Amino acid sequence: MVGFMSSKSFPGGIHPPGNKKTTESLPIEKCPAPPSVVIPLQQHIGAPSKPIVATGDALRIGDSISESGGFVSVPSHATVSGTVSAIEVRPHPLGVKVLSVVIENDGQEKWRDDIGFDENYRELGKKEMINRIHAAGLAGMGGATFPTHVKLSPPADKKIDTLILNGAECEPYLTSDHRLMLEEPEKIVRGMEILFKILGAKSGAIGIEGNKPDAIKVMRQKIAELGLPFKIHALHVKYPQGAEKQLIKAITNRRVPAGGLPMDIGCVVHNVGTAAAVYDAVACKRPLVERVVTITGAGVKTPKNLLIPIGTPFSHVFNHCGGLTDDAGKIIMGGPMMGLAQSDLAAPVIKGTSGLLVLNEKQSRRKQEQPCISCAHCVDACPMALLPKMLSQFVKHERFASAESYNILDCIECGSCAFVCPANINLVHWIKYGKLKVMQKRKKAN
Amino acid sequence: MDKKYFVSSSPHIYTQDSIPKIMYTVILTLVPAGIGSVYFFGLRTLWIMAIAIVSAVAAEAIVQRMMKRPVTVYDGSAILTGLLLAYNVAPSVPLWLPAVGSVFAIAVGKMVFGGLGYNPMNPALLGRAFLLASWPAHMTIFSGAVPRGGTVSGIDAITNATPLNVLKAAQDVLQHPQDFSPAQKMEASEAIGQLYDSIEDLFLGRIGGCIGETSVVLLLIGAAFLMYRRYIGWKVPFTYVGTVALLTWIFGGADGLFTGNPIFHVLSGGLILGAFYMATDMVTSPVTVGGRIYFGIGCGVITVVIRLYGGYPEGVSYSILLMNLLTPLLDRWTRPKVFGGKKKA
Amino acid sequence: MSVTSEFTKGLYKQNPVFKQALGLCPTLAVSNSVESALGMGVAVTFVLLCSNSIISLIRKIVPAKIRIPIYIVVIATFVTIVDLSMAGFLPALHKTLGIFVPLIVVNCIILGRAEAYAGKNNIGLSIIDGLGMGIGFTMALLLLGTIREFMGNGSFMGIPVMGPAFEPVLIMILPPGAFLTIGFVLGFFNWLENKRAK
Amino acid sequence: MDLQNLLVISLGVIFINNFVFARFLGICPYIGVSKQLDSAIGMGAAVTFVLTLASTVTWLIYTYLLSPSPANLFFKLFGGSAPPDLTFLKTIAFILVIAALVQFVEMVIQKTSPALYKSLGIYLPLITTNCAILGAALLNIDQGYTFIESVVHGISAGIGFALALLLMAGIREKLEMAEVPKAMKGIPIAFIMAGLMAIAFLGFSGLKLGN
Amino acid sequence: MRDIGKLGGLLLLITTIAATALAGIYNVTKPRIEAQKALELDRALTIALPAAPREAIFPVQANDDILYYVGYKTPEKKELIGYAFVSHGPGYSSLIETMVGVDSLGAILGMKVLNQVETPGLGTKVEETRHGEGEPWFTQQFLRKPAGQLAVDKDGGDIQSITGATISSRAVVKSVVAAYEKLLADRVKQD
Repeated sequence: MVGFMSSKSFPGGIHPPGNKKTTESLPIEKCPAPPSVVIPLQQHIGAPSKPIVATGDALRIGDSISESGGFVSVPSHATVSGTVSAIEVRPHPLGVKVLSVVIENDGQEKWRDDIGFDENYRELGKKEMINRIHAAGLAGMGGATFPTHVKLSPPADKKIDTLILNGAECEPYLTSDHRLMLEEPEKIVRGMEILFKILGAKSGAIGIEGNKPDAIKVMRQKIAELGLPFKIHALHVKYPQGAEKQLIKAITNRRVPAGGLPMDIGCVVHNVGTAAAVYDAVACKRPLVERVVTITGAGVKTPKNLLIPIGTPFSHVFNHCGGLTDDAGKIIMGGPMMGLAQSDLAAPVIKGTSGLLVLNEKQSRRKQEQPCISCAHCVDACPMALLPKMLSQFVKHERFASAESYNILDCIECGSCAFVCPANINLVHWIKYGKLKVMQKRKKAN
Repeated sequence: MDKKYFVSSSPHIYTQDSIPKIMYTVILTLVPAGIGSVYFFGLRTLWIMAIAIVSAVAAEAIVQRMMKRPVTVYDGSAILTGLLLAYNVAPSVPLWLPAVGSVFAIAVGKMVFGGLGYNPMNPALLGRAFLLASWPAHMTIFSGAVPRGGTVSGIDAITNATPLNVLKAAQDVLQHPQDFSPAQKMEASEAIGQLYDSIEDLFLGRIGGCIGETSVVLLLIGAAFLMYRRYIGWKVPFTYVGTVALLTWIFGGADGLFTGNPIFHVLSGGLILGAFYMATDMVTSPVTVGGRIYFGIGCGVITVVIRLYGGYPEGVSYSILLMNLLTPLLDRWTRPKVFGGKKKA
Repeated sequence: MSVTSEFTKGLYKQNPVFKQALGLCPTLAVSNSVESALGMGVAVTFVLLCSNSIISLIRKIVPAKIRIPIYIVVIATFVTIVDLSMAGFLPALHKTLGIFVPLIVVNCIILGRAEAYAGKNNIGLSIIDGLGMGIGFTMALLLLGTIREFMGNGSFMGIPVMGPAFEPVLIMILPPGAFLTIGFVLGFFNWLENKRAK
Repeated sequence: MDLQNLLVISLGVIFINNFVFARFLGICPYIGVSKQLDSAIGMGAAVTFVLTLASTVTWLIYTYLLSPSPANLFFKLFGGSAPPDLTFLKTIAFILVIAALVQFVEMVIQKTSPALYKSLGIYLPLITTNCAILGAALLNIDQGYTFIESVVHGISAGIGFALALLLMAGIREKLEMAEVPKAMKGIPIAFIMAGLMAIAFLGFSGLKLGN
Repeated sequence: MRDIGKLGGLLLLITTIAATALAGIYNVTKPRIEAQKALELDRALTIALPAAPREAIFPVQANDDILYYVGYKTPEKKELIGYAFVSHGPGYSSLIETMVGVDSLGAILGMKVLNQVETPGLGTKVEETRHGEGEPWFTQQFLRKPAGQLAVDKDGGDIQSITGATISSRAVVKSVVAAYEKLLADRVKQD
């Protein structure tokens, strides 16, 4: 099942404990909508969207509440039916306050009328398909939240030959993609078929880590059943197998050049969740109003995989999971390796929320930082072949030029180095700071 | 929202490893060789180890106090330095010698540079080189170690000259035939023959030498565990030992090229101790993959040069110290190419 | 600018070895015994005195462009005088100091004083400056020489002072001992300075 | 020509009697210009170059002008009678030659290769008072080296110096980021490091290069 | 350009003054230096051949090189006492030079180390005089031993080598043996 290191893997990487057992066999449940949702107008990378509703407006599920603020931008939609009670800045998972539309739920669950299965969706033109994807407000659901339609419109000189679906889900604890593959394989594969057509790719592959044999089996069967030319790759279980560049390397053995994009070497990668949403968007004209989120960790009383309306505050989600334990210490949106620690439970689930992880106090405490002993574990772990030890030291001593020449900007912030560091140095923290400084310097120079 | 939650940047989970854990694991894996030395050389070795460790720890604590920095002797690094220093002296040294060596190793080899992690060279080996330069007589004589009542092993002869000393003397005779009588030459050839037949003794440690370096088998047991725990990699020790084997095979023989005895050279002296426990010292060896390989090869080349042509019978400690000096440059010159290579403009 | 301060500045405040890090090669090379340290110190002081006075005398007739070569010639002359006299009258010391006697020529203290002081001041002051610097240099050498000979040989000026039980720290009279000693002595002076600054 | 002999001289002065670690020559630039690797490379190259030139020229001057040997050019001038012994002038002659040489090299490099001048030029004036240069010239005479031996000795001494400088620069760049006690920062720690390096270089002592 | 000529001339003038001054000093010190050298030789020869007065020791030369010295009881070359020769061998870090005197049968009469730069505290012990003793102990043990058959204890001989400095000890012994053999060969040629 598990592929050979050379063909189905990448250099570097680590093996953190998976901790997926808790939720991997729990079917996706629907989370009841909260009394009110808070929908931030910035849930994606790029320009924020602009509100098109006003306080007091009545909305149905799926109604647009904002329009794109530029090419790299997507609209947002109402995720409950009810009335707009406020348009104001509200807490956002990124830790900043962002302009959001607050909708009071009337409990009617009324949908927009024009949503429904379109039998002829496969005959649609490329352009119309992309339009529907854009209109549905799709942004990458793996966590990076890059607007999906942008990735589907490569410049003319970039020929895309390979489409890759990312089902690796290498972050520990998270099982949302895993459950989705088990429960909605048809949506995913059909969605992939749409993406494949739009891109005009020659080959398509789905990468799934070898620790999810059931998902690999189900997806294989579904592809065979639908008679599609896609391949399933069982990947080496290693973090960060799901990072874009590493995934491409494992599946195609091509390497994205430093500072480059997958399209530079003819590849496009989408998350499996995005593929399912693409199907909904194109075949049913259904906008992205809910997503699967894994709620797990020692600090959650009843861990679950939930289908949650976007905009649902974290506190509501946790209440539905039996609440948090008394020793809950840290709340993280996303996985433990790259997720963001949350200080305010009023922040809502957004399009990129793949999980909510609650660690207990013991797990949350950082151990005291000790001097670096040059053990080089970080160097061995770095999937980008950087020298995190040196980068962090350069940044600490404000030698940003050295850090730049040691390729600090190529860091993907996967956290592998900080995970393995026996001296408990938060290498990623230093490197992130260094990247910021280097970018500022570059901006100034321009 | 009355409860405050921890907020920090990612990642949020960490390895179970820690610096003390690494240090104490290394110390633990050195215990078999220590027990072996007590068996082979007598209880005196235990005293030497204890004195070296206590002096190292005390020196670190005192210097940290003087520098008004937190005292961190519990991380185990000073204990390890002391233990390795003890392993690198002869069983017959006066008891004040390891104490002085440990103090030098910690104070000058490590603390003046800022303590753990900042020392450019291996402190224990620096301590040894300091002792060797300061009191060569004590450091190069391997006799008189037999305590009253003999050793547990009951072997007395082994406390005499180390195999490499014998080899050096014998080869000296053979390389200058005009200066010696036929009887002396015969004797030298026989001595070399005997050495080459004593591979089993070398492997077990029934030979003269420094406290912790003699028993290859006990050292390898510990090293295997460290490799299993990934506290030491294969690159440095294997390239080091491999280079020594290859070069001694080519140049080590008295009858021309390719007549050397690599097995003898690999098993004798401090090579195994040095290659697995000191060349692999994290602080002072390169961090890059290429750097580690060159480091191992460099150690091997210098060791062989000193053993075959140098003023000392053994070159392991000097070779590692010299390569320590090269570590920053190796790291610089073997920087890995970023994943995917630079984008073409 | 009092005469006393011109003299004493070389002893500590501007000590050529400890404060200006000049003339390090001979400092390291001949400080393994008090005797050779003293010999070198006196030789350098002599050259410094002579070159400072001559250069101060001729400072007004020397064109700026060929100032340095002329200084070098003057210095080299006195160095050769020391070299020859030492070989004639103190052959044992001459042998111990070896090439470091002719190398006084490139001792940066001497050219440094010529450039920085004697070329700009009158002969009286230049002599005082040379004397101060020379004595400062000699004191530095003696300090290092005393430490190194005491620890490395258990003696002072060749006379054993530690008794037969003492096992000397040989490394102190070997090259590494020179570097380590001056490193720690410089560190000690820095520490004193920092303390005083507080 | 005895290649082995040249090898012995060369390796001897690089590793065993390294100018910095065993002979204490060129300590000022060694401590002064070893803070950064780039400048260490420049200084190392400049010193090696001048050392080679100076060894060559001073040997020729000593043998053909100063020493009263039959090779002396004055031998013929004086009609076969013994030329005067001018060896007592060697210090003054050597230092002037070296000073002139450094000036000359500086001018030539400046005219022919501005790029090289940019990287080496700033180190050249410092070299006149680098005792390694005069030291090598004097050692060549003291040890009675032949012409070829002197040249090899000069080059190798330069290589040995450059090696010591490079190693030191690599380490000092790293030490910049170490928590060295305040009083020891800078020159003191550089000396301690040099001492430890000299200890490591003791490993080469007694190396039998020839027979 | 005239400037350069002027400056060059001035420099030349100063150099000439300096050289002249030095020549004067040289002429003053030259006899002293030579006397010192002679004195050193005298001392060494007296130690090597204690029974021969200095004026009864004569060099044996080939061309300009002194091969060895012959010592008699009186300056009239009566009663041969023995020969003195300089031996040198590579030690640990330098060439070790010794002056050795032997009688006509090859037994060592006296010995003095002339030059060595061995490791301080180790190899330098070849000329160390222990506290309270008048003579260097290392060379003292050579006395009355046959110069042709010397060897250090480690090589089965009876010269006790210096602890930690076997190479230096061996270098002295071997150089003496070699130099003695050269002397013998030359004697044979002459007789």
